[in-house]
Amino acid sequence: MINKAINGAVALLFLAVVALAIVTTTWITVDELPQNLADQSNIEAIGVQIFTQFVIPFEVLSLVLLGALIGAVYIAKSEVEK
Amino acid sequence: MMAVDIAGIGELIMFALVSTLTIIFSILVVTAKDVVRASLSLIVTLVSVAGIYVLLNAQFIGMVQILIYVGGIGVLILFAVMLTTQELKGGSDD
Amino acid sequence: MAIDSLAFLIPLLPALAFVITFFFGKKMYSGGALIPIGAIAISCIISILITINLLQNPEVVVHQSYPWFAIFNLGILIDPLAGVMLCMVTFVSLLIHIYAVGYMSHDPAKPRYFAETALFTAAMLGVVLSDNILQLFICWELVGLCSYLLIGFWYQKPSAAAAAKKAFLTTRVGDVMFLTGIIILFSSIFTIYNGNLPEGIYVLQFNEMFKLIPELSAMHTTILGSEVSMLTIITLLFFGGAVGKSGQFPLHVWLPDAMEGPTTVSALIHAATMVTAGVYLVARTFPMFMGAPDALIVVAYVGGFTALFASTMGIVMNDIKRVLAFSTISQLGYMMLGLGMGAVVGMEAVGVSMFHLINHAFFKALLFLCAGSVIHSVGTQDMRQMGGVGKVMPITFITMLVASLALAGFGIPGTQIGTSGFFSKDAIIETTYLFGEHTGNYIPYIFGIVAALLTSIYIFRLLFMTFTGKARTDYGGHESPSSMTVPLSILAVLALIFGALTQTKFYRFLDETFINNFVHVNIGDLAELGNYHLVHGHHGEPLLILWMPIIVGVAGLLISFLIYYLKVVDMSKIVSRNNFVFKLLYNRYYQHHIFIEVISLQLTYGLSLVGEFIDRKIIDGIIDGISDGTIAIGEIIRKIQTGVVQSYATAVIAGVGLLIILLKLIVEVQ
Amino acid sequence: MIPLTYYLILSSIVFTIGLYGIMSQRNGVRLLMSVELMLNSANINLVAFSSYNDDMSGQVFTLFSIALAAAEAIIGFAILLSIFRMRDMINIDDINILRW
Repeated sequence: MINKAINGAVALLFLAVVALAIVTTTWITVDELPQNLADQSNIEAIGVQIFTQFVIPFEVLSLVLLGALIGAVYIAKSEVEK
Repeated sequence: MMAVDIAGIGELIMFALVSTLTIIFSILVVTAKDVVRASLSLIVTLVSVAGIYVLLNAQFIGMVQILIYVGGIGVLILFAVMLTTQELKGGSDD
Repeated sequence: MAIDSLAFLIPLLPALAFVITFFFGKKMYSGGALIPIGAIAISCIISILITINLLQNPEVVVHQSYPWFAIFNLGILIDPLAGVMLCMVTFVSLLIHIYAVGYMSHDPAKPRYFAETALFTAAMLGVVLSDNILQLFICWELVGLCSYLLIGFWYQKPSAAAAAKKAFLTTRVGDVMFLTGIIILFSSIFTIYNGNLPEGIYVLQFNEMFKLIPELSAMHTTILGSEVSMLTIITLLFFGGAVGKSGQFPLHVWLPDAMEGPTTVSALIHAATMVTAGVYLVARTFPMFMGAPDALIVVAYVGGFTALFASTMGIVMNDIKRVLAFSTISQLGYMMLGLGMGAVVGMEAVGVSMFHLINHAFFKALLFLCAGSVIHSVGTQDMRQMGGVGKVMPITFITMLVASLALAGFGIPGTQIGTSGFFSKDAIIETTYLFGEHTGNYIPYIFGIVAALLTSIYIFRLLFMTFTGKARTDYGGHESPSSMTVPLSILAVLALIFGALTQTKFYRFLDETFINNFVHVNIGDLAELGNYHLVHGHHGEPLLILWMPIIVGVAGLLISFLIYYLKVVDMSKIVSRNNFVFKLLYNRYYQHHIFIEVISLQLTYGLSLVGEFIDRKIIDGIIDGISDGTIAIGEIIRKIQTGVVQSYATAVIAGVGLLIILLKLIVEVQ
Repeated sequence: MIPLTYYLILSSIVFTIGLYGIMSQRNGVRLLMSVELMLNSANINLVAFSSYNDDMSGQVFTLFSIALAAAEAIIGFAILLSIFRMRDMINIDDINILRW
């Protein structure tokens, strides 16, 4: 129980610090949320970005997913054959 | 002018609704006694986060959130809960 | 320029070797050791060729850059500084890999070992090759991860797992400081450009960073009422990273424990590569340090104190590898001390320090590999159980002797005769003397010279205790296989002659580092920024100063010789002289024999008791007290370590929160 | 228009809840769920900044982040499952084989 109280206190401290930082910072934003009528859900813009600017991270991500897949299978398979 | 205000207020109400949902259910995730209940609250949290994305005009991310998070990770975590809970273990795997 | 276009292969080949060895090593000869050996050999050849090109044409450096995302890039920069590091890292790593084939031959987890060392080498080469600070940081972290994996290689041993964790967490403290430094640097640059970062240049590249030194130095912030320039904060944070990685004073605690890994790992991590990354970082960003005089002084003091502090502990250790670990800390302290002298000698400090780094890599790797050879043969790391190993392992003994001479810095001043350590260590000590002469502050010099004496004592103590005398236990040692002795011999030759061969060329070569077609720094401007009076051409030292390092070196050798080699003789001589004096007095003053007996016994015995008391309690007491104090503090602090990761996480978050509040209270950014 | 600050505060609250979960939970699955909460709060931040600065890269990063979260959940689940097979429990207090 005392542990939970300490954890809660620490979490609240963290929240206080972060909230303070957020409130006291002046954020530079656009005046109006951008609305592209031709591309309401941003799919086109995102797709273009993924396959031009971020194509290498995208490919790397595919490798990461493959690695995760293989790793998961390896870790979770039963060790009967050993 | 008036119309804009009304739209703004509507947006604010939507935001309040969705963010309240998010916060309440995410608190449930860490406080619920039952793990199954916690994981179901997590799924609700994820859905409401998708709502926030839609509010932010990122509909595609919202869709992806529902597809991958709710559809994939949510089900995965439910599986994890089912497979690793002692009471439910009998005969489920092996 | 065909060879330049192959520069990207240098880190890539070891990385590929990692993948291949990790997945397919089990089925190959000797756990797939040949793959990393071949890969690193090719890297080594490419690096040497590029460095030779650079040597002929130092102002044209190899620089390749590719956009990564936004304003960050991935790039390769091989200037003289990086070039010599590259050659050293690949070469020492290659020899250690070859040695490991013999050393690890009985270990079932060989593929994992070779994969991890290959990855480690790749990461280290990445650190050296980076042309921007962010990429350097990423590779830096990768190095940290590999060191964690390698120190904990025998993770079945609880002590190894603990040591790995300790190393990881301790260096993490430094890494966080480094990262904070990068973030502050970036935000300062952002402020300098008023939020409009120019198109087409990558602001975290070294040349762009160095261009902004005057602006950074002009930015001020108030900490606890005193004004500090932004540049000082950034460089101190960078130095914090170097302190963690290079085992400097407050964060050196992980390094001795890290000896839990295989000895080859110790040689790789603690001699040639990882620990020198910190020194390399300071050397790499040296123009920034030049612009921040306070930071440079901190570097000098921390380095000098570490050199002294670690060598006092080296004297009392009984574990052969721990002696070497403290020796490494002490020598790294020397390198930092050398860098800190930039206030007087300018860019030459980089040359002096890097020269010691390279030489140290050779002889320290050699020391570790010799120790490994002894451990491999004797089966223990405790020097009290060794003794007389020199008879059964002649090659190891000779190479160890060479390495010890190099570490203690033996040579003849004023000539070209000397071991490699002699040229580099003397240069550092002379630079500190020059510093004292020009600033009136001789403390760094005293640090350097006392540490040199202690260095000589502990290394020869190790040598005498291990290799000479009678075998204290029945260990049945044998000489190591040739895959181990050949690298030893190569390193021994290098430790012996490398310094003499390259001494003058080396400084001139490294002086070109910050004056080339990529990085261009005006030393004079920086000196003005830091209010320095740079000194060029220093050959006016008194003869005594020139000879001082070698004098203390020989003194240390003699002390060790008397205490640890002639120990038995010395003791019996004292006893017999006591008897002799007693008998003489007894015969001559027969009638007063009771009186004389009392006098002689009381006086002589009393005096010797006092002598013993001074020796045992005061001298040993100081030395033991340091180690006991360290242990006692450790005992108190370890209570906090519950081993539950979650409580650590809680503590970290609470600490960060409190720290931010504290900073908010005392710092006002203007 | 809702100020950006609201979204940031929301995300920091969700993050803090996740943090509290990480610190206090002893069940492996719940730990994973808390991590998911924290990841989601980071994603909210990314999307919010992306929208309020009219820069699409934030949303692209969110996509990457979601994919990585999926990978992380799979691996975490696999580890938990194999530990459960070995020990018949997933209380992380008792999983201390890597501890000194």
